Amino acid sequence: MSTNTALPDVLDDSDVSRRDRLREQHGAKAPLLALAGGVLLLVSGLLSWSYDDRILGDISIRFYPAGIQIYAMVLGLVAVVLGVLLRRRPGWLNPGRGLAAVGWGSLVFVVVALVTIARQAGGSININEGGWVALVGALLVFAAGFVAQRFELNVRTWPRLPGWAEILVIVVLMAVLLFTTAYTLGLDDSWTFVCLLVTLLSVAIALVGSGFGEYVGFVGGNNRRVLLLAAFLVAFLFPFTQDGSDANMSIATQILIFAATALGLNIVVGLAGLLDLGYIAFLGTGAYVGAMLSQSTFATIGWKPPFLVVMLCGMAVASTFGLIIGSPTLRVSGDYLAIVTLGFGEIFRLAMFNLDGTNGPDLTNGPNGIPAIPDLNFFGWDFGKVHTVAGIPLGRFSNYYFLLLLLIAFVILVFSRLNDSRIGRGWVAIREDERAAEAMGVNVFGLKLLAFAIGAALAGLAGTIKAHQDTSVTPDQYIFLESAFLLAAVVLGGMGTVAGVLVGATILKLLPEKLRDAADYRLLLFGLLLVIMMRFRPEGLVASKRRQLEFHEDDEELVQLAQTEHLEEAK
Amino acid sequence: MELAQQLVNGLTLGSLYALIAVGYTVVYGIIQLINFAHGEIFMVGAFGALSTALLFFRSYVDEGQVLPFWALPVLILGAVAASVAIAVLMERIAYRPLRNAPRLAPLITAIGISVFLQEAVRLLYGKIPGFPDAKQKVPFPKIAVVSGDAWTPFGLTIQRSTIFTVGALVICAAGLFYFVSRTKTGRAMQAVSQDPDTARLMGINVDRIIVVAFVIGATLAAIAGIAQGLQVTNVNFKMGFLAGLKAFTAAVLGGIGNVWGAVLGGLTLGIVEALAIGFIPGTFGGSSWKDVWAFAILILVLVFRPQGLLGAKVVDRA
Amino acid sequence: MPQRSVVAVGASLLVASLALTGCGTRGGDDGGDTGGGSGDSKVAKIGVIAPLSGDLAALGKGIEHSVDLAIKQANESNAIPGWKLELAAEDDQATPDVGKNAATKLASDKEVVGVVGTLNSSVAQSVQPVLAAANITQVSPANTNPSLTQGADFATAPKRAYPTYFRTCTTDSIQGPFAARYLFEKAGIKEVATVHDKKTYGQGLVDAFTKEYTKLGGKVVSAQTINPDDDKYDAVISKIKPSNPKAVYYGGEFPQAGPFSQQMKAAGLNVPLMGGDGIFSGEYVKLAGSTATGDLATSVGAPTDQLESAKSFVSAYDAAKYSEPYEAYGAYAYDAANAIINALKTSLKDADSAEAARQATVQAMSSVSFDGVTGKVAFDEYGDTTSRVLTVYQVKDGAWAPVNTEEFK
Amino acid sequence: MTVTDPAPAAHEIGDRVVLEAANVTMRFGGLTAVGDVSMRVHDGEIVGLIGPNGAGKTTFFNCLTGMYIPTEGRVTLAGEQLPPKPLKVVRAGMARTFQNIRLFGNMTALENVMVGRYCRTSSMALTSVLRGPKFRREESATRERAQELLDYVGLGKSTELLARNLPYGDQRRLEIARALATDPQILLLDEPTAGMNPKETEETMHLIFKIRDSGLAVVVIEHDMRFIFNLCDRVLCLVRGSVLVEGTPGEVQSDPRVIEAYIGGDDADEEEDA
Amino acid sequence: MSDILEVKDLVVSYGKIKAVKGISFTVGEGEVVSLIGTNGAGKTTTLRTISGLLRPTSGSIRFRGQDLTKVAPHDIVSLGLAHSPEGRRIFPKLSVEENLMLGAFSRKDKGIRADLDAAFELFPILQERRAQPAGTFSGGEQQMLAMGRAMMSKPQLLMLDEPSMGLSPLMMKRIMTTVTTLQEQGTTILLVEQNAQAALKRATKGYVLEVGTIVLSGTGSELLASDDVRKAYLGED
Repeated sequence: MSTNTALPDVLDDSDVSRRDRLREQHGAKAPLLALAGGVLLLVSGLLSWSYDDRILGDISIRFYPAGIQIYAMVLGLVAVVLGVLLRRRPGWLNPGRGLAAVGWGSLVFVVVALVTIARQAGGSININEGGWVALVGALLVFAAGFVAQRFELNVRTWPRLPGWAEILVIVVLMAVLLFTTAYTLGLDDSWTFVCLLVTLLSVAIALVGSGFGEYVGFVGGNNRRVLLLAAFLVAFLFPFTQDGSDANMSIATQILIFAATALGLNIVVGLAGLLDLGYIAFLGTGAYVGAMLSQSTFATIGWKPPFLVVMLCGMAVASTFGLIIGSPTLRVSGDYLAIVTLGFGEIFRLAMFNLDGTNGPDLTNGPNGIPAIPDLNFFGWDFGKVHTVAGIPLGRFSNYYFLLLLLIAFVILVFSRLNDSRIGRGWVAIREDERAAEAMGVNVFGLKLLAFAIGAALAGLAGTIKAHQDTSVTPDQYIFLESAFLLAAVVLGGMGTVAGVLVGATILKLLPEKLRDAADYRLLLFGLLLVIMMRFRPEGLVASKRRQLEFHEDDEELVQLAQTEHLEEAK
Repeated sequence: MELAQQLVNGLTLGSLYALIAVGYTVVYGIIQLINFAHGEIFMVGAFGALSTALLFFRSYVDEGQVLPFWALPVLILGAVAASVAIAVLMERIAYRPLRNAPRLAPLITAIGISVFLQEAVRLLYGKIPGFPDAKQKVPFPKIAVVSGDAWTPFGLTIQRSTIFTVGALVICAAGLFYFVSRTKTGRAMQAVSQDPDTARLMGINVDRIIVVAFVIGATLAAIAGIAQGLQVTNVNFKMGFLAGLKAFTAAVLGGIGNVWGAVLGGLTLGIVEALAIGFIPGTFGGSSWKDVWAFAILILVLVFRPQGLLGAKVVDRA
Repeated sequence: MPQRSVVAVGASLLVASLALTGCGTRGGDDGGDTGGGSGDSKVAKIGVIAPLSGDLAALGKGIEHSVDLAIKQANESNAIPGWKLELAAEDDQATPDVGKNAATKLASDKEVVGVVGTLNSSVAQSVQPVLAAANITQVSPANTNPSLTQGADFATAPKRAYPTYFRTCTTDSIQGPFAARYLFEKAGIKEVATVHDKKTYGQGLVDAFTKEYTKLGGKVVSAQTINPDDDKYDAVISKIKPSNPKAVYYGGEFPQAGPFSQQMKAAGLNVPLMGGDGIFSGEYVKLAGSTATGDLATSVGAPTDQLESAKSFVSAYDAAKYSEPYEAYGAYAYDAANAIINALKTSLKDADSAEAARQATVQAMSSVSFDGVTGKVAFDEYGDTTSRVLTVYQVKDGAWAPVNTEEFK
Repeated sequence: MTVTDPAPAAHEIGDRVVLEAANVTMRFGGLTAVGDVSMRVHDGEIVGLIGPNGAGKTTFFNCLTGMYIPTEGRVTLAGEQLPPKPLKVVRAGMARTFQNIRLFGNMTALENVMVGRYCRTSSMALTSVLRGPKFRREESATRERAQELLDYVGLGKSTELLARNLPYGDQRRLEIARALATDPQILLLDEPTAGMNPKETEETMHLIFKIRDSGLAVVVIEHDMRFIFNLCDRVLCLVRGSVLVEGTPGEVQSDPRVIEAYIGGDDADEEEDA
Repeated sequence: MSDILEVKDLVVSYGKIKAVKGISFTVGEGEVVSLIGTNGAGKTTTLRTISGLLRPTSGSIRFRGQDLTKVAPHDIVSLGLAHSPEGRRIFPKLSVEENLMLGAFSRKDKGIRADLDAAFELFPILQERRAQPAGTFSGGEQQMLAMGRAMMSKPQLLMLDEPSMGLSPLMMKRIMTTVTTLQEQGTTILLVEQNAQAALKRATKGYVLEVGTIVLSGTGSELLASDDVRKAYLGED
């Protein structure tokens, strides 16, 4: 008989992968590689990339960086900074992971840029020295990222700055965000846009991966209100960066409406776990209510109340529909619920399509919809007119943008406060285990209905504004694909989170607008994107803590802690 | 008389739904996956048949002639090959890695695949040399015996394509019945649907059985694709969406996971639609409301019988 | 650190050498980019809003190319001295939302003075207010919904909806009655069934047709609708067949009409199908197959190969070697662009900038009048075309052949 | 044969009948899962339910907790007839745990217990969004009470761990804490020690005693004879849906009918298996 | 006695969490080997890894000298290794006979009928109800079916995971008696049990698992006599 002593060998890793060995052997060279690559990228920004001055902006000139030359320099700068940091090995950063992101990003960026130049100018002969220098730089940074060693983050050593400094960090960050957004949206050329996107994405991943992100989160956590305020201030200031142009504002308003609706859906899907495939119908309900009660000469109802009343009506009607659709959930669950909601969504669209007087009462003008909905007018502030504030003209869509900003603030408030309350806990409990929730005294039926009603009300509210903003309402705006897009926004961004849904909605609405060169292929790419996302990051871009744990069993530290305790108890 | 006529119409429509619905139900029964992209498998089947006709019967097609009857089995083979290939690829590349993912992930993937396949056919089909542009409807060739003038026994109009569709359903259903209940693989399928892990312990290759399920679904969908092509004399890249949606509805109506439920659900749905067009009086009748009635029936059935007409207990994986 | 100094030396050498080889300043937006030519000319843009991707891209591309052709010809002939015209095409994906974005983008571009578009009436509804707010002239080659020009109560109390909106195509309220008269008077058919797809175009067509047809004394024996998403029309055909119509009047477009005709005849209902310009397309004949022979369609204007102006358009279009054909609405788009160009001849003459000329362009539109590809181009007080020449075509030997051209009164 | 340890410390069994099941019958189609079962539970009393598999113990449990509506008979809690809805049953003061643990796996231990407080709190959507003083008071009271209960069952340190990452025994205890959060008068435990080692089983026994001593009535289903006979004041043995024997642990374990139908023959060879 | 199964340094992880942390044990021809331990000790994980349902992070599993770690689960069955899973897991909608025949799925020889009769002989109640859907059975009957089904593959090694779980004491005894019977008929058995007493009494060899590690091993009677075992697993002070 033998007794083995059991030691919790949690850190013992007998299977070191080849990559780990590589890192051990060559890790020391990473800082140098990064520095060299970074400097090359910086230099490349000063060089000419192309003989042709019509490609990707104008990048044929030396010592006067523009467009993608600047992006290359930004990437180079980040690589240099991370390289220096890697050498110093601060405990509160993990520059290795950051370098990996910058490496990948630079490589993709340079390759996209060079291929574009070659393709548009007709051959790689048109690439100037800058492009090649950048390619070498990117390869070096990539190699650096590949071999750089990773460190464990030690969050406790984060330097705690004085309050004003932390606020300054937030303000600077937000200013950068504002500038970048304005700049990004100002781009017209699809491929420059792609290059910028790659740059931004890799810089963002680098910052998050190397621990800056967590640091910002930490600072933000210390100053929650400031962060929120700053975020809204940035959003508020955005129209002022547009110099009177309404083109981007038009897209921005659509993003906001889409995001507000998606947040409503997030209550139903993300919190209560009820899969709704017909959600666009609630936005449609709101829009139709808004249209029918508007001043439009096509409106089918004589009553024309002030807009505040219309908003309330939109919410009320939508949430009533929500209750009607929600009530079968008492009996139907899981995948069956999905098809019921899908059915209701189709019924809504078909009903709007048909209620034109020939098939049923005349409510919606059928497929023609209700056009010519006039602009809103709040106490003399005509949303259709250009108003000049601080010397900057703000057009029609800017006006709606401000209104929608209020709307989304309201939606976020409702979402996050409900999430963190008795109601929210009830929803999550239902999502986790409906029967157990019921047995614990959670009013399952009531809460499910509430989720549908509140989600629908928020979408309905957004709809009433959408009707005026779009100036017309037609049934073909509310097809199943739109519901799928909403669901995709929620899932791509990250279920159950606010930030995720905002990101998801922005991506889904912005990309097709900016990638007009690939317009015909945008749905194809969208389909592919969905498949790839689900394969590699099913929890979405911004995962809520809870969801992340659900998708990837990463809770190692805690579990080990628990197991060790358990082991001790058993002894 | 009109009732009988509309019943015939409903039966035709229903048989088509049923053929597609079986694919949803078989796959769901095994891995509880709503394969939203199954409608596209049906569409690919139709295009597979069209491609076969273009490749092997080019001269007939170009001159607008009717294909000989013996072309039918060749077209069926072509359609099945295309559908099965896409279905198996889809399972292998997109679904298999998600086998243990939460429910929403495969659903979103399925929507993604659905959009992708539609767009791929729309954009790329015409780029294949010799094939027509598929951005709009493409005429489907006619085949002797199963295309042509309708039969009119007792004043009824029965299209030849109707006979093909209903006949295909009967043959496929009988074959499926024999396969599931009499063969070893069929029994293994039942085992996998009840408990995949334990089925593995019995020596059943679960991955293979799942592929078999996709193959069965794709085969029936491909035949449905031909039936649709014969009935409406054209195919288009969007045809899978609505048909798929209806077939999925039919599968749920019958009780998803149950093969006979899918057949029953499909027939019910088809007949409800036809009767709604023909017999609901007043302004809420006619073809513009038929889909509303179809969905309304579905919701009613689910509210009073949540597991569908023939379904077993609801599997709730929410 | 030897390595570091090597890098430093290398980098400085590189920088120094480049400093010698290349230097210069980045040109601004207004400098030398135009690549020579008439450097002093001002630019005015004509926009296009049409579906350049998606299902209807073929039609949209046809519109875009036709407008491009008109602009090129105007520039070549130096139609507006001192000004160079440019094309600014935007995709609306046949979706109101996207169309609105496109319109906003064009409206923000100070050089845009006029827009040709849209294809779809539903998109027009969301584009109209945006362009109207910016005083940009909009000429649609394809919108047929009467309410776009004459307001919600177009039948009873017509009222101009947007002063900036015009169109070169006729409305449903002319095509429908024209078809009704042909069927009743020329073809001698007294009993028809009507079918439409409930869309703005189809329903409008059938409504106008029915009104005229019953006024003439004809009988509509069955009135049905189909769902444009459907592929199969058995049930609807079963409802029509017992009423024994002598023809079927179809309001809608060829993707549904073709299969409808085919299925109708397969089910033993062997009567001609008639439709509007929505089915006047080669695709219709392909989809309807051999049994389509005898089917009828109306279309606006005289047949293109009978008009001198049309012939030159066709040959110029072919010569320009566009990748897509001009399709159903190319000719109207060409006329629409020329209408704007004609108006610009007046409005741009003394204008300082394109933006300043917007209002004047809108005003000049009302006096535009010239012989276009589709007939005489001029606009009435609502912005509708004054041209009322229409043609009936019939399928013969697998192609459309004109049978009757007439002015509608 | 006897497996009873020395009797636990004497305690008071109240006079009040907390739970009474009268002639409860439950049929599924033709199958009678529970037939005419009656049971009374007093304040501070622990009643055990034993019986072979398929004897209807869990079905009976579900009848008590409102998951099933009994075909015949009625269940009263403190004199009030129970409405057959789990929600209302919980409100009336009955809480339960599950045979196969059903925690909210992706919520923390604390959140799990806070869900248990759901039926004793009242803030609704509007108040949750407005966050008045009343809401804040209720929220912090809920949090405090939940933490208190976690401490009570010995999980005070695991507050922020996700429930599914807790060790098995802790999950069972968390389920009990969650049930206690509903302020029950009676606690129903379905196989609370399944899968536990003897040490954990014993800890659970002491936890149940502690709960009993605070005045609650407890009903336990178990297969572990040692556990049940040591724990309970009274034991019901169900066989084929009806009560075979009811009595003190001593009476039940020596009843020949129970031995024959459930515990098994007294042959020495197999004795120690139980 | 030659070793039919040899597990060496087996590590199994769920994601990054190690459930089994490097255990080694052997099963000899004709033996009954018991793995005991509490829930979460890694017993079931070990069995599932042996039968291929889980893939080990490292370590080796040799069955008659052949490494199983790269063999697909359905092929492992035909090598002669049967696994009756925890919770019985019979196919509820299939009849008893169909369940048993699925047990013989991987076999292609002619002896299946005879083995079916042998299973019925071992559990006569199954023969009585051969056409009934298995889902209508009680726990004990299902356990018999599960064991019978596992025997249908004619295994050289039978792995039983918690056969007594959730069973009444009476039924538990019956099942345990069957284990003895099977051993006497010459089947090698790897038995995973929480009921340490019953499992160790029949075991030729036993291993005690705690949190993924083997902490004790020895013959069944040695372990039964061990103070540690008596304290921790038999509830004796």
